[in-house]
Amino acid sequence: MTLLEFASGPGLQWALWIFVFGITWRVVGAVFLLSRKDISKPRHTNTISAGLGAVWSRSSPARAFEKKIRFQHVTGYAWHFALFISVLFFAPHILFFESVLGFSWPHLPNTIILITAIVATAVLIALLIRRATHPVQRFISNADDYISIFVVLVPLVTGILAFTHFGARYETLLAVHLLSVEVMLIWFPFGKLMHMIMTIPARFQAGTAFGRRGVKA
Amino acid sequence: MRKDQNLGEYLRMQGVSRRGFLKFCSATASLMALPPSAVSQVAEALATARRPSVIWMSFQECTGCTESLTRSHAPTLESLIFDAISLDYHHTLQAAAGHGAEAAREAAMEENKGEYILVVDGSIPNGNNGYSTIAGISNHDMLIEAAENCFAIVAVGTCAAFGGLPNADPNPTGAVSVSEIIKDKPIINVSGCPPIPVVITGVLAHFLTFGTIPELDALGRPVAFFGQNIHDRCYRRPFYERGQFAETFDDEGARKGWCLYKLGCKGPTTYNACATLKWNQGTSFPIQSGHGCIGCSEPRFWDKGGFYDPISAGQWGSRDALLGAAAAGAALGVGSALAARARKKKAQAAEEI
Amino acid sequence: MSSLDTIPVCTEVATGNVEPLLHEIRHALKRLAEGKEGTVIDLKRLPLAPGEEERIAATLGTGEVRAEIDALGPTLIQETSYPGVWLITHKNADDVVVARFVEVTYIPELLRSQQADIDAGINRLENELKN
Amino acid sequence: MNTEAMSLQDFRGKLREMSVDTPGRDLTDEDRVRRAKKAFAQKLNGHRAVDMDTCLQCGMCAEACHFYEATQDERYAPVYKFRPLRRFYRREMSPMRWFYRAFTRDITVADLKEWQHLVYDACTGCGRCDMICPMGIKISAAIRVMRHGLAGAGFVPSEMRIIRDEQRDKNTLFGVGAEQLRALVERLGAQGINVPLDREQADVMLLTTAIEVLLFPDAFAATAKILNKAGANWTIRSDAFEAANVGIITGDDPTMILAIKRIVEKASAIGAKTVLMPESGHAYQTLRWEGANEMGEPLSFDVISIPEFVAAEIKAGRLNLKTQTNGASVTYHDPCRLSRKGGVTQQPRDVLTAMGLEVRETASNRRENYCCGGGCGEFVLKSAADLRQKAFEIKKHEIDETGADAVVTGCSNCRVNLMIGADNSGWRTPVTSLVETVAANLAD
Repeated sequence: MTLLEFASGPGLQWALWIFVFGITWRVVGAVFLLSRKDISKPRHTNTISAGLGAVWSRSSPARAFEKKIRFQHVTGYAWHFALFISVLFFAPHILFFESVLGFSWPHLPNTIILITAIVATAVLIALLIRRATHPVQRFISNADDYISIFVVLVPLVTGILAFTHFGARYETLLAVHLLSVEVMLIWFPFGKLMHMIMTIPARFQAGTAFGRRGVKA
Repeated sequence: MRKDQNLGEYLRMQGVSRRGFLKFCSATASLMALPPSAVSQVAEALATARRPSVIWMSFQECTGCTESLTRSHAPTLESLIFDAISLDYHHTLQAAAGHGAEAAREAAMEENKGEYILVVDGSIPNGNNGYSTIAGISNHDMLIEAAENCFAIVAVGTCAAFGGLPNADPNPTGAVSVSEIIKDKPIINVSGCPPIPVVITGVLAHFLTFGTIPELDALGRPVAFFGQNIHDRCYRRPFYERGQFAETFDDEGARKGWCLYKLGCKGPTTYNACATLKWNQGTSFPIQSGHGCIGCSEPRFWDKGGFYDPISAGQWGSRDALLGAAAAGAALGVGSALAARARKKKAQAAEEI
Repeated sequence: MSSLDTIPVCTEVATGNVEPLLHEIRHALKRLAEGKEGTVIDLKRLPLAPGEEERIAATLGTGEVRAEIDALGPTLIQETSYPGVWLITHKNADDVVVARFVEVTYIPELLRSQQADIDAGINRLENELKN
Repeated sequence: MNTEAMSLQDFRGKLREMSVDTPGRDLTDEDRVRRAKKAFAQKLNGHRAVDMDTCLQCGMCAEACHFYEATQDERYAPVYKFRPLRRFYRREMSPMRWFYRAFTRDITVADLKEWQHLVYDACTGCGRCDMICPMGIKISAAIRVMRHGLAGAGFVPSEMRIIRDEQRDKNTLFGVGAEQLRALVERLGAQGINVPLDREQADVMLLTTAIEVLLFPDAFAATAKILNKAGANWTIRSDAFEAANVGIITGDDPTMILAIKRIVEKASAIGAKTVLMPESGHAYQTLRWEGANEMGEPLSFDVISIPEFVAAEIKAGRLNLKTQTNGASVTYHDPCRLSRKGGVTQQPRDVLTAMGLEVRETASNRRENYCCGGGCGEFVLKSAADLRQKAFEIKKHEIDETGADAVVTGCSNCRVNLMIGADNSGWRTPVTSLVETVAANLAD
């Protein structure tokens, strides 16, 4: 069995099992730690729309805060957009998803993907540097913060190398790329990459809690 | 051609002029993937080259490799090189058969002890030797015997090089490659199913010219021919870069000659010279004719998933297994949450001021 | 049965190798003009799309000299419209192209009569005269 | 009006007296950690679990915190202030506790001691960080759980401990009990302001706070005048008038529940339809949003803050105000627990504009408003004095930027803190209360 066969076969399967297992474990575990129902008299009763509103409104900072967190605001958007374009609109990635989902969608030209991947990598490195140097971020950071950056950074770098056939044979680079994605998938449920799943429920619960008090979250 | 003649003398006897010889050398240098500046070196070496003795053995094979080499019905450059070697034994091509043929082989081996080149096509059954025998001798034993005094072995075709189709799961005959049996001789793997004929002759030309083993890659293949992957040298590469792919074999993209990546082309992971040397006298190669590369020069290409599955497709495992993982995660999540809630209840019940 | 030539080949494909090759020829020609050595480029070693070899030949055009050598099959030597740039096509006895070169030189080596052939010719002429 | 009030200086002296190094509860270190964990376990729920599991450690919350902004001390990043809770959650309550336990340090007494400063001195629970968090995490709620843990472990600062014990054991605050209220009511009666004390039946039950009785009797008088003017059927009970809840401030459940219970039971007994909260942010938050949950059943009455009441009465035409024509401008300081934690932001502004006042907003306002710097009982802590003053400077700067003639607020705690800050820095912008402003502009 070659490295590539392992990476695209059993390696991928185990990573996916751990990924799915871990996510359900953590989400179900958190949700089942139910809270008592709030029986105070609500000011507004349409908490669902307040919750959804928060999911949307927390995507950008309130006016009073915008200036202070502009760096994170801008890099946050640049990072996520560049990452999602690179992940979701690169033709070979779409083929990868198609092999499990059974459907596909249009892809973007490779040159655009290369640019977005480089942008994503550069922004992530900038965020890593900030985390290591900004007084607050450096102070509050723990291993998870660095591991989570690392396990996302490596697939990006190996992906760019595989795409440009730089440094080693394509199949080796592809295998390393897949393996690095698998490491990311395995880490995903245990670290803060889970925010990809948790962001919407967390914002939603904030929106409903604020909403029933008549406060826009 | 007499055995003590060198190639230069032989060609002159055939009425080939110096000019013709130079032409032959240019073409040979091109064949060996040498730069044009190496022509004079090639000419000098070839003029004085001794014709090597070659013993060709076919084991578990389909004769496709031999077909590839001899498909031409008129004399060509390759056949000229063939003429220049002394092909002392080739079961498929020789007229002789049975004990006479085996006697000729043994004689050639004895006469050229330590100098002959052993060419092997086909894999070797390594479990039950009875699967393939010649004149009552098993392939395994014949290979060991022939290899003992050879100068080097050329494993022609993916079967001899890597086990080939006979080695495909579940490998009923226990087929293995030459390199899994012979460990103490230089082995040059000329893989491909079949290999490009000019690559076979190119390797022989290298022996003829330099009398040495060419530079090999990690899989024992000559770097001159297997150093780059198909994808890197493919004329359709610009479509890949632009993200223009044929989605089916009969769509507009296919007609326009777009990249076949999505149709399972294995070009990016296949190392061979098809994209430059091409086939059928340089006419075309699979991708040019509209079909993706199947990766036939790579080990185990037959067991690496479907020919029409894109390289980037992963084996995700069954849906049930994923659902099982989710169910297990959910069960653990519920369990852990219930335990935590019990703890919370206990804390709330404990009255302590 | 139709011959290969009658099957239409899609020629809008481009590897992007044609232009660099033409630049390489330009540089080689300059070097030659400066009195330095000539250059030989093996067209078979470059990945070229169907039709690109023809495009190169068409771009180079045909010049004044055209020679055909009959040795181990025909070889066509064509000076291109750029003096000093020669297109050499080796074919085997089957008329199949076995190698194709662009040679940047004053006169391709292959056109010169070769010393060994001259020696053999002298021998033959002397034998002829003896009889 | 000119009701006898304690001077601010005297009040500050009283607070200073409470800063004593009395030994708290005599507990072993193990006991303290165990009790802290018990309190954490009681207070952790699904919401906090999702919060803990979602935090990205992006540190943006620091940018919303006045204490961080004023000091640039990274320990004051709000996310850091609930770090022990997060560690506890990860080790003992989270779904993946078996995994995290291997990597997460247990909490120690040293941690609890360190965090006493971070969650009592360096956090007013204002929740401004809750508004910046891109994940919508209620950071202030997590820090409140921290206070519960520290209270359980016996790490409440002495000043807060003293007033908590006073409220729990004597039902007085700063020595203000039924007697002191009765005396005030009598003084007001002498001035012609009728306060229907201790009626057995009333639609509206008014609450007040010890701070008002001591420092701002004018505000109490103003409230009474407004209620009378609006023709409300109201009372105030000498046995259940205290709106402030030191239990919720310190993180002490028994005291919190006891204080809520006193009010709820009395309001039910007199058949009140409405409990009217005085100008006190935390008191409103406690009864309005926690009351029913802590009592375990819906309240039999509505809880309404004074700005809501006034705005509603004006709208209903029961209250007519004089319209100022002198072009006076004010800025409204949103008490955090009324605005971003209570949803009462528009009503006070409506009331002010109804009086013809120009309301000039501070750069950060409404739900993004800066805290006065001393909320959640923080203003009683001597150890927080410097920090509080620095945070106040931010507020002061924003108010100065508006150029308004005066600051109006709807919370006596905010008012005290702004006044202390002004006192320290020689700031001259008048700080006044919404009810007093309304009472001064009642139309005949």
